[in-house]
Amino acid sequence: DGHEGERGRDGEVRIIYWQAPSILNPYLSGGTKDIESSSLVIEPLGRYDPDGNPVPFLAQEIPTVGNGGVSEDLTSITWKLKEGLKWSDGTPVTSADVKFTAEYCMDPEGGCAQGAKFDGVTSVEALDDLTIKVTFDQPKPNPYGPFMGGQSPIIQAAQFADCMGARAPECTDANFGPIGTGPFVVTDFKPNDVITMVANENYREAGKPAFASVTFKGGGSAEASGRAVMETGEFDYAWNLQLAPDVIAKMAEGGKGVPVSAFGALVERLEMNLTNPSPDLPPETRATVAEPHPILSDGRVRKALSIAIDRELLVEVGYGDAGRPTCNLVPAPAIYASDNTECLTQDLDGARALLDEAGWTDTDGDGIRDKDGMKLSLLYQTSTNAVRQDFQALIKQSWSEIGVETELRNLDGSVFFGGDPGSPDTFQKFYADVEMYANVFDGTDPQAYLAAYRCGNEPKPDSQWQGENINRFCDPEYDALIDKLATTGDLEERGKIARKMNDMLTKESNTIVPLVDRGRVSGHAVTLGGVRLNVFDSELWNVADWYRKGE
Amino acid sequence: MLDTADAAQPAQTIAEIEGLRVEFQTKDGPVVGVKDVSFNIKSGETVCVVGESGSGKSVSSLSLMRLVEFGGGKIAGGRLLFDRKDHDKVDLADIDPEIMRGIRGNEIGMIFQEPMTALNPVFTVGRQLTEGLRLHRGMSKSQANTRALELMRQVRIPEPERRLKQYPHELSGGMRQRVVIAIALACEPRLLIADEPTTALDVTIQAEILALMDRLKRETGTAVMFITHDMAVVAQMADRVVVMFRGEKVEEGTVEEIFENPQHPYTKSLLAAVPKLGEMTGKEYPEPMVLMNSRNPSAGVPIKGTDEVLLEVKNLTTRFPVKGGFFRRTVANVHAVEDLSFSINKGQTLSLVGESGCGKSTAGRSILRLVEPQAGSIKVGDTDIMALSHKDLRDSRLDMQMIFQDPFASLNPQMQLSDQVAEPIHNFGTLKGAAIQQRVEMLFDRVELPRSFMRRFPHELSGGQRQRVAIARALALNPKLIIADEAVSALDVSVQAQVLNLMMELQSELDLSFLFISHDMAVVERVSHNVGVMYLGRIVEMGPRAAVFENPQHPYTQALMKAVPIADPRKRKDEKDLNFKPIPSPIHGLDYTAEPSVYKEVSPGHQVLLTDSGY
Amino acid sequence: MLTFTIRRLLLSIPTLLFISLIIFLLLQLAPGDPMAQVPLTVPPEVKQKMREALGLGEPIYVQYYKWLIQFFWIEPQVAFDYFFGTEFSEGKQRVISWQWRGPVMDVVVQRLPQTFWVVGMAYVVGVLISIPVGIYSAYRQYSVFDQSGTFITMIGFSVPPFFTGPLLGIIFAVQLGWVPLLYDTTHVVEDWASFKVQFQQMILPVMVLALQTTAQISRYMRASVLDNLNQDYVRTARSKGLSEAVVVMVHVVRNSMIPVITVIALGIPAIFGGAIITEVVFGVSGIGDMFIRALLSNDLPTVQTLAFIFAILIVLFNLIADVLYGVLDPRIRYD
Amino acid sequence: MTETAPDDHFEALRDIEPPKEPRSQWADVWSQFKKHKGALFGGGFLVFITLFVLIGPYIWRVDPQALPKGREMLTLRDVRPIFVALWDFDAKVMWSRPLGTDNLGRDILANIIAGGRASMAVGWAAMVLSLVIGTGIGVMSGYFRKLDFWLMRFTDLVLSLPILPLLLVAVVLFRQPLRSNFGPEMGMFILIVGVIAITSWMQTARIVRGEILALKEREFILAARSIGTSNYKIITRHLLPNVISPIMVSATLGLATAIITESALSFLGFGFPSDFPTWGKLLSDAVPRMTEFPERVLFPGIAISLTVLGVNYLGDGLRDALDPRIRGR
Ligand SMILES: Nc1ncnc2c1ncn2[C@@H]1O[C@H](COP(=O)(O)OP(=O)(O)OP(=O)(O)O)[C@@H](O)[C@H]1O
Ligand SMILES: Nc1ncnc2c1ncn2[C@@H]1O[C@H](COP(=O)(O)OP(=O)(O)OP(=O)(O)O)[C@@H](O)[C@H]1O
Ligand SMILES: [Mg+2]
Ligand SMILES: [Mg+2]
Repeated sequence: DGHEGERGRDGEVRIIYWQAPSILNPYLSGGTKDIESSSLVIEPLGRYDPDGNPVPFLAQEIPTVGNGGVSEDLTSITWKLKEGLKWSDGTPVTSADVKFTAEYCMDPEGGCAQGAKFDGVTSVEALDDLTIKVTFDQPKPNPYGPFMGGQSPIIQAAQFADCMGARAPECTDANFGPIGTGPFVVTDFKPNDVITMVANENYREAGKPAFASVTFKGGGSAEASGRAVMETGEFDYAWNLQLAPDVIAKMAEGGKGVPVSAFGALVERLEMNLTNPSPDLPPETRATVAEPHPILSDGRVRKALSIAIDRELLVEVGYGDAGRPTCNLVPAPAIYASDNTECLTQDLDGARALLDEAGWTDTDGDGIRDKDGMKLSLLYQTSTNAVRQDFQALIKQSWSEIGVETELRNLDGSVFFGGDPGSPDTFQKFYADVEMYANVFDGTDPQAYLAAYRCGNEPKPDSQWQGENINRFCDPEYDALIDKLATTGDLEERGKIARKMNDMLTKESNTIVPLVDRGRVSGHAVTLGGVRLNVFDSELWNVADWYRKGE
Repeated sequence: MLDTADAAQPAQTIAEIEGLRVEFQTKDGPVVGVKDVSFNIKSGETVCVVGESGSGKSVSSLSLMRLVEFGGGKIAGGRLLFDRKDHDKVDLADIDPEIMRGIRGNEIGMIFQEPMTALNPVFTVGRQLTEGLRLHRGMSKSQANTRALELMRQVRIPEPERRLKQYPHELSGGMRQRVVIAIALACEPRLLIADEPTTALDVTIQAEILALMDRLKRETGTAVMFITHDMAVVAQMADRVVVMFRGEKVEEGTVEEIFENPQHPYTKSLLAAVPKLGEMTGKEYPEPMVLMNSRNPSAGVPIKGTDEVLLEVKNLTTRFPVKGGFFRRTVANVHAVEDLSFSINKGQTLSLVGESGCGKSTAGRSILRLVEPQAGSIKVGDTDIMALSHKDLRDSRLDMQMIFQDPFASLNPQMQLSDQVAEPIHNFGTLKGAAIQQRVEMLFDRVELPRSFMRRFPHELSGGQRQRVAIARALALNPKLIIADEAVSALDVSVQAQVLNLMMELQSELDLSFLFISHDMAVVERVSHNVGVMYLGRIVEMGPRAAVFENPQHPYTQALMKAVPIADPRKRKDEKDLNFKPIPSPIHGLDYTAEPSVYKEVSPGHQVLLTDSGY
Repeated sequence: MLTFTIRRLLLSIPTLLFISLIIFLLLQLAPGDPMAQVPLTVPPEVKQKMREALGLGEPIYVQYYKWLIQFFWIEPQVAFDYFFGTEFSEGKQRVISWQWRGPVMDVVVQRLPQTFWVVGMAYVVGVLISIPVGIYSAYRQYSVFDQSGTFITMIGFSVPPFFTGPLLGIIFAVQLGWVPLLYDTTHVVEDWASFKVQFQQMILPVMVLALQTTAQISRYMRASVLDNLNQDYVRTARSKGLSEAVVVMVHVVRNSMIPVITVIALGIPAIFGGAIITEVVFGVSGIGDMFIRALLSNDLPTVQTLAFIFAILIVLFNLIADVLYGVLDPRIRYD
Repeated sequence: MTETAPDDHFEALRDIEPPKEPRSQWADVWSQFKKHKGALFGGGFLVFITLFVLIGPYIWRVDPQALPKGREMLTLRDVRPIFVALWDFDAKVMWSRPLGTDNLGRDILANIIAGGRASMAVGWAAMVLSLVIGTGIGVMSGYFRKLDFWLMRFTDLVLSLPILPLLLVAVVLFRQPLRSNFGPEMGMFILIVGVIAITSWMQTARIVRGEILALKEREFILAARSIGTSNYKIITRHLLPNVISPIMVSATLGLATAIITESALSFLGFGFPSDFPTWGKLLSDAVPRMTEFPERVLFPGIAISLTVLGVNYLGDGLRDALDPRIRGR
């Protein structure tokens, strides 16, 4: 079949994203759809492969302490570009472009969406035409923030020179059609609708890409895009089919396409509020560490709630092949994943026993446990989303069997995740007892992710309710581990520390109750070859290798 | 008129209706519109078909045109023989629709009652006029236009060239009716059917149209079937008369026979009910009519009234603003009522007559302040109506009541009659409890309605009965003054006579005063003590009824008197006598100052306007 | 007539200003945040910076004033520049979307053709079907044709497009495979074959929308013809001996069209609104689809601009309807 | 007609008394209405469906939100409607779940009933509210000349608002505050009813105003004024009863649009919270599984369509029955 051959031999490939890309500059938009669509055109120095391992793209190799690319003190990293790289307009790619990219995103007025990638960067220097050195303000065991992964690709200095800072949004032409090094070149961009591209004549690998053109359609629904690939064959690739497993399975019977799935570290979890969200409290102390939670402060209750849940059933109903039950906050990559399986089997009796032990008993016979005149009743909130509401219903059902009453609440995603300090309904404010959402860390290193649960990092009125320690978790021992991790360069050792931290949050304290390790399901036509679904980087990371299978 | 027809040619029968029966399919089963009617029409003669509303006049004529089918009717029996010009006699009742179309508009023309709606509003007059010509005569556009112009001249429309390009709404009612006549005459039909062609028009215009039709008939020798319910018009127009009653022909004869020697009781009572202009000559006071059945004992007893002044109106002026221009400001005023002064004595009737739009109704409403007058004073007894606050004004309604023209519109269709009659009593709380019911019963008796009607709804009553309910309602509060705005105009003559008699009886019994507004001179003559003739918002002549009717001084009054048709075939009008100017517009710019009305007293109480009235 | 038109045109300016204010204030109350789409991994400080870059911090009246200037002054200049090659708008701040950071109007202009094609075509088809149907059902009132016509239009009236849409999609696109499921906006018609494809992809959305239009307009037409058939002037026309065809098709229809034409004109903006659902169901990337997506991602400038464009369309077509009424009906005289 | 030869002269001129017993207009309306088959069906269906959703929960006592316990879910979910067994012998059907269950094992029949309750409640409430607003504004502006200009400008203005877009915007904006004040269901109900009513009263207002203006010129209103009836009584006794017919017709239209609008909002995902089913929501939730479980789309879809069809036919019949011109025929 068509593995090898000249560039553009396979004609057109049609990709559908039900969330339509609105811009091709990932520095101006954090949306996955935008980052992934732009990855056809612009590339970073290195990417992560489906297993989470770094692979060089524009760089000759991935710098490490071992090969000398990363300084011993972990405060600088030096990248070397491949030789002879050309932009799609034929001009050479130089270290100046890389340096420019950093300046572009680090401009304080630009509102760069990927600013986090450049956290702690003090300088980016072009040592020569091909060498770039990035220096950090402190040791960075994981220095692969800038220029690594789909979020921080290299843009052409010449094209974006006039687009610095506040002027960034004005460069519509550049934002809609960046000149890149990727396999394809934009010919037409219609925001929120369609992108058409043709193969990049100056792409560095001969014979790639196999396709001469791409039609990148945005819009419709996950369902329609699934049908369009697997049932009607109108498209070759459909992104992120967030559909119930039975629906996907049924679509696959159409025979025109197949679903593919892969797992990363995206974990759907329950967060237990360790502080009291009661509306009777004054706003200064409500849901702050000053007021411990009257029910959930007791670890036994949290554990009971955790083991009462039938995670297998949740997966079966909500995700099918696209999910697996997990008890870990960090389920991947392998070296960071703890072998924590205790919660996987539902144990209602155990849960009941735990609650009895904690003093929660049903004294008035209404089926709901109580203690000191207080009912074991919880407010459980999440964002509005079909699967989440199914989960809420199922979990409510399970908890009712152990005598816990649950009130469900779902909030509009834009409000729940919006972070508006004025709104009582953000996930940071946590004006509820339990909340559910999914989160993941960038790339493959969980350091920052785990560091979020530091004492004092919780959202509170002083910090305008910003902060990542949603549960208001506080354990000095845990904080010590955070510091240790930040200075440890050895991978083995890092894994050990991270697993310990993971266990402290989950297994030991049940502060975080992981439910499902959510994979991603996408679909591609049976005739499309070369697809390797990647959850650590853009799904389209290897589009240059895609080809049409002969029938 | 037979004598004017070509004497050499014996009158030939053009249309013969034999035993016509027409049925309508309605939701309550079949309804017979015409039971059994036979008569014929000869060339050059005018056959008038008379009868009250619903007697089947229109249905007969529509059957002749085979247009009843489109209204849901069916010719269930009889023959309609029609003598085609170049062919034999055909029976229109079962002719091929294709041939019928060739006859319609070509050999039989028809004029309809409502000039306001009979023309298609979106096409020019010219287009509607030429349509038939181009169809039946195969004329080219220019030929048809020439002929259309000719027709317009024939019906004496001023500025015919310009009219052809105008739309119907740009013409006055009289002109529109002429256009309809022109359309009917376009192809020189052998038979012209005119279904109440003048009922909706003012007397003056009616006179002109009648004269016009008479002239056209004489000029073209067309046979005319003229439908009307107005005996005066019959007297003016007919050669022969067919009287219809509830779907049947009850009598037929020449016009003289019918008027002078009616046979059928219905014809007799019909004729008795018609007020004839000049009937009251020599009598000082109005008196109820003698109807065929003298159940009314007061008939013929004069109503004198008193000398005590009840209502005094001085310099009443009412104007309506006309908004326009870019900012919707008042750019002009309709001078609906201009410097009007008159008075009414207790127990007497003052009538206001005049053509449509001259401001009669506005005057009546201004007195009750249902529209706000601009200036003037209105005194009822000692109360100055103009000075009253809104609340007191309401109380003043205890003394003044109104009866309206349209008996179908003046009752709330959703309320029971007894409630409607009792409503003023409730409003003012003059009576309480059972007394109200008694009063309502008494009022029903008074207006001669069966008490069983009290629970009915207006749509279950005939027009005359409704008008009696309206009168009962007006009487409920024992008012001193009743303003009757065209109170009998919408009624059939026979019913009209009954209602008029009722009003007069009530007047003599209760000493009521009436402001009687009407455009019908004959009726006015019957009921009034005093008469005011209005023209363009002003009273041009006012005085005791006898003085105004027997000795009209103002040129407008004189013209009006000439125009009124008289229900006597021996007093036919001549077209030559008629001379009317179109009424000028009552709309004047803001800078226009109306002159005060100045009157000359020709005899005691008889005043004639000296100011230029616009006539 | 001219005064009337100008008067109405001028009156529509305060109306539009007021509407724009309403829309603007309504949107300012929005509790949502355009940053909600940004992944949780992005730290708050970065989000804050992004927010400032979007101009979110300014006082309301400044934002409103800016938006007004941009919409009413700068955007027309851009259009002018585009057509005449001038450079009035050079360097001026346009209405910028929060999603794609580009001028909203550019995308609106890009999308209008899709909407016009599908929605416009549906409307034309609907009108072309409904008028004869309306006339004939009125003429043969209570006949089988009328009864069944009434029934079908009733169904068209009653069955919501979000039911027919997916249903027809599944039947014709997925099961039968006769037409594509998703509308391809990039498709260019250049020959017969590509025309066929275009036809296939348009037929479903067009028919679903047209069903609604047909239902409504044919009912209006029927009522209007019925009204006119009972008028006296029809009898006059018949008494002239005109054939039924002329009576109905010339005299009656001409009069009946007067109210219907205005209904048609007034319906145009409404179907842009109604097209939102159809566009979502069939994946037509028109302005309805654009609106929904902007709303879902809290892209206030786009929502605002589109809502306002809808308002302009409504006001404009109201005006057209009024003027048409005057043109068609000689009895109406505006002064 | 039983007319004897009119030899008595007076008899000849007498009015023929109506032979029938007094009948109010409503009796006539009803007899005309009865003849309209579609309207009878429509009205009947509306009554039926209203009773169905009102009484249904007391007869079919399954909690629409109830999930099967634990692992039973796997056997109890995705049950097909019972009639599927007629042609598909292997289908998973259960007598206890006559219309089947959804993907979480919730009973579909119970959900259709509950969904119907919500949809109908929204429809009725929005219709009544919009009628009240519309009639109020229409009467005020038709009757009081001074208010007319401003009220009608206001109406025109609201008419110029892009309704569906604003509806969506409003739902997005006010969803959260109302839900936190009145609870998720009640808050949403108030919001949707309010928003539909606020955006749909204008036609009623215009029609009522037009009717009032015409009625005001009718002589019976003048007559009422001339007998000293107060404004309030004129409005309540003379005007309102006479505009009841256009109001009823717009009521039916309003009910139909309200039901459709609510369903459309739910379909677009702007409606009630997910655990609170309405027909529109059931429909949109079922669309992804349409090929496999067509009944889940068809049941709510047909329920919406039939209800709206019934209401529209009812309106048609009412229009005919209430129009005196047609009724006379
Ligand atoms: N379309 C119709 N459907 C049912 N009945 C009808 C119809 N047209 C006329 N009729 C009935 O036929 C009878 C005769 O009506 P026609 O119109 O001929 O009366 P008319 O003498 O012309 O009265 P008018 O003086 O009021 O014009 C009436 O009883 C009327 O109710
Ligand atoms: N409400 C109004 N607004 C403006 N103009 C009016 C109004 N009412 C009456 N007019 C005008 O005032 C003039 C007099 O009208 P009015 O109704 O008093 O005449 P009328 O003599 O009663 O006529 P008719 O015999 O037709 O009833 C007419 O030109 C009419 O158009
Ligand atoms: Mg007649
Ligand atoms: Mg009058």
